[in-house]
Amino acid sequence: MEINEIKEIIEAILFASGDLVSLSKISEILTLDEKQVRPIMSELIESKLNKQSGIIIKEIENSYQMSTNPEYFDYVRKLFERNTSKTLSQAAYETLAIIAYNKNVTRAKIEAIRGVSAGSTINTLIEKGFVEESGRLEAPGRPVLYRTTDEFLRSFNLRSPADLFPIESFSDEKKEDEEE
Amino acid sequence: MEINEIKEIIEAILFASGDLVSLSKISEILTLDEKQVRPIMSELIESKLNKQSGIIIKEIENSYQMSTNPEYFDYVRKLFERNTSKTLSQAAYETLAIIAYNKNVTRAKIEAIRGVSAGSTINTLIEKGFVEESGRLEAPGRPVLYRTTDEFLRSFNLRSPADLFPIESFSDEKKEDEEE
Amino acid sequence: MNQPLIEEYKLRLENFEGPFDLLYHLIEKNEMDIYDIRIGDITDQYLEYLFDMQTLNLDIASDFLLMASTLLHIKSKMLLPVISDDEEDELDPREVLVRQLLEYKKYKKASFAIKELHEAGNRYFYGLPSSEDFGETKKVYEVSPLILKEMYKGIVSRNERKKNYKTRYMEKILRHDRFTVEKKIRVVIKTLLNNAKISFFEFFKKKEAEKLDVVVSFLSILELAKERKAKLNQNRIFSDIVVEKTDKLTESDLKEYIDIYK
Repeated sequence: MEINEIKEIIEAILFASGDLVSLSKISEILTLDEKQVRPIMSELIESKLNKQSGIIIKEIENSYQMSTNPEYFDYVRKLFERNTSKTLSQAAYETLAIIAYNKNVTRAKIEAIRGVSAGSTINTLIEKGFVEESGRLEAPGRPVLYRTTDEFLRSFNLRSPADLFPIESFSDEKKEDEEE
Repeated sequence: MEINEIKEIIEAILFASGDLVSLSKISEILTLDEKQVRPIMSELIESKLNKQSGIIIKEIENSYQMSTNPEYFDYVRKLFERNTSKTLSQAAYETLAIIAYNKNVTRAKIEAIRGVSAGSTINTLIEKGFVEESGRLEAPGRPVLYRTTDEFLRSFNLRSPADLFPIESFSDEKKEDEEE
Repeated sequence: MNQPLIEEYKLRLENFEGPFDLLYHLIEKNEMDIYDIRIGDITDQYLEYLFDMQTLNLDIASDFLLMASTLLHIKSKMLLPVISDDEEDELDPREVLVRQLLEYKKYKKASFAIKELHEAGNRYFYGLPSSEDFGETKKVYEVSPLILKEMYKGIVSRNERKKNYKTRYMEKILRHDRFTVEKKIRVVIKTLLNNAKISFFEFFKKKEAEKLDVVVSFLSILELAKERKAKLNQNRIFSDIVVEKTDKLTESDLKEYIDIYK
């Protein structure tokens, strides 16, 4: 198969799926090796960005999804006549920040940082698909652990959790004059 | 706005919609005249066909829809492996043909032509979205009239009902058989 | 106290995400150094706040009360004379609180950044799974216009031949129950059994679909979802609903609905 044909097939697959499609699934469909497909994906993503396109491809943790170019948001929005704001409450963003920066975190830890109970906020985030249970802590009471989801990455325009600004960049703490 | 930008916006709109979008809606979003937009749509459709693309644009009665390039169906199918849909039955094809070639036809007429009852076949076609009710005949009993849908056109790769193969040849045969 | 004032207080309270948030606000308002909080002033102002809430008969969240007791505890500790001579041993009673405040502030700032990411992310629109049929239908679709023509020719000539022997059809009086839920459920079940997944929009695309039809269909989908025989997915508000059958949906459901509603 020619590279161009492969690219077209990938486009067709991503378009038809309407969702994230993993690199392994794409490779399987093409009966190619992931190692061969990955650079083609990068080229495809790149070319969409370079030539300016109405549809772009996003990479999220080894999966790919088509989306509209955010540059045309104001036009596409008119199609749905929806308002811009699909935002969460401040409490939800704080909780989400704590979970995003502390993978596998218990509710107790979240509550200790925020100083308020977090149960209902966590539930909201789970309902939105941004947070999921990731297991239980091997400690008394075996509390549930939480982590962010791929849907979080997608909705927050991140390719991977590593794309987040380091948490230290938000720190107010004095470093030098802190020695006791 | 530059032509290229307009094309990109149209792509974004069609992609996000995932459905038929009318020329008038597209023009409204772009705040352009339909007369300006129509040739751009034609160019866009053309360019997708020429340069071979995974995604193409179809025109159906002054509306447009993105769809996968049928050339790649065999690949895309693998993505959806678990639902294989069936072809239509002979009875359904016959009924559909009658409705397609006789706009606004009653069940009685269909049954008269086919010589068997058509109720369940018509229902199947309605379920598949190929046929819809188009009103009632102003005659005793006010029987329901049926016609084919846009979905029918799309599924059968027709741009408009006029794209159906003409049936002049058929009238000859009719004459032969018709002497009673 | 009059209603608007109460509302105003409520608003002020709800603006704080918790005791740390309120404390931070007070520290900044008083232009204090976070490493050298004047615990007396802060405690007084904090309690004043809680008293205001109380006079307004507002529920004071237990989290706020807990912090009040912590502040009072620190304050009392700082009032006590230092007994130990060993300065190294002497811990600032405010230290834990300061660390908590700094930690909270860090995440509060991060939450603003996350909110910005969300706003950026909201500018992307995603398509739905394609409603095109990728089954074995490819051949059907490609040849079908021709098939249709041939079919039509075939039927008509066939029909003309046996016209004379055909009995007349009785016109049935069409009952007006086209849109009853039970009937629609059966249609939905049948479609789901054939397709596994259907798009709500696609299903009711028919231009002239009567409102009643759509409403009844929506009800029947909800009914199936309630019985966990179908899963509903909607990517965003007002967007298409993808209806997916679950393992619980079987051929026998078709019968069941016929029997129940007979």
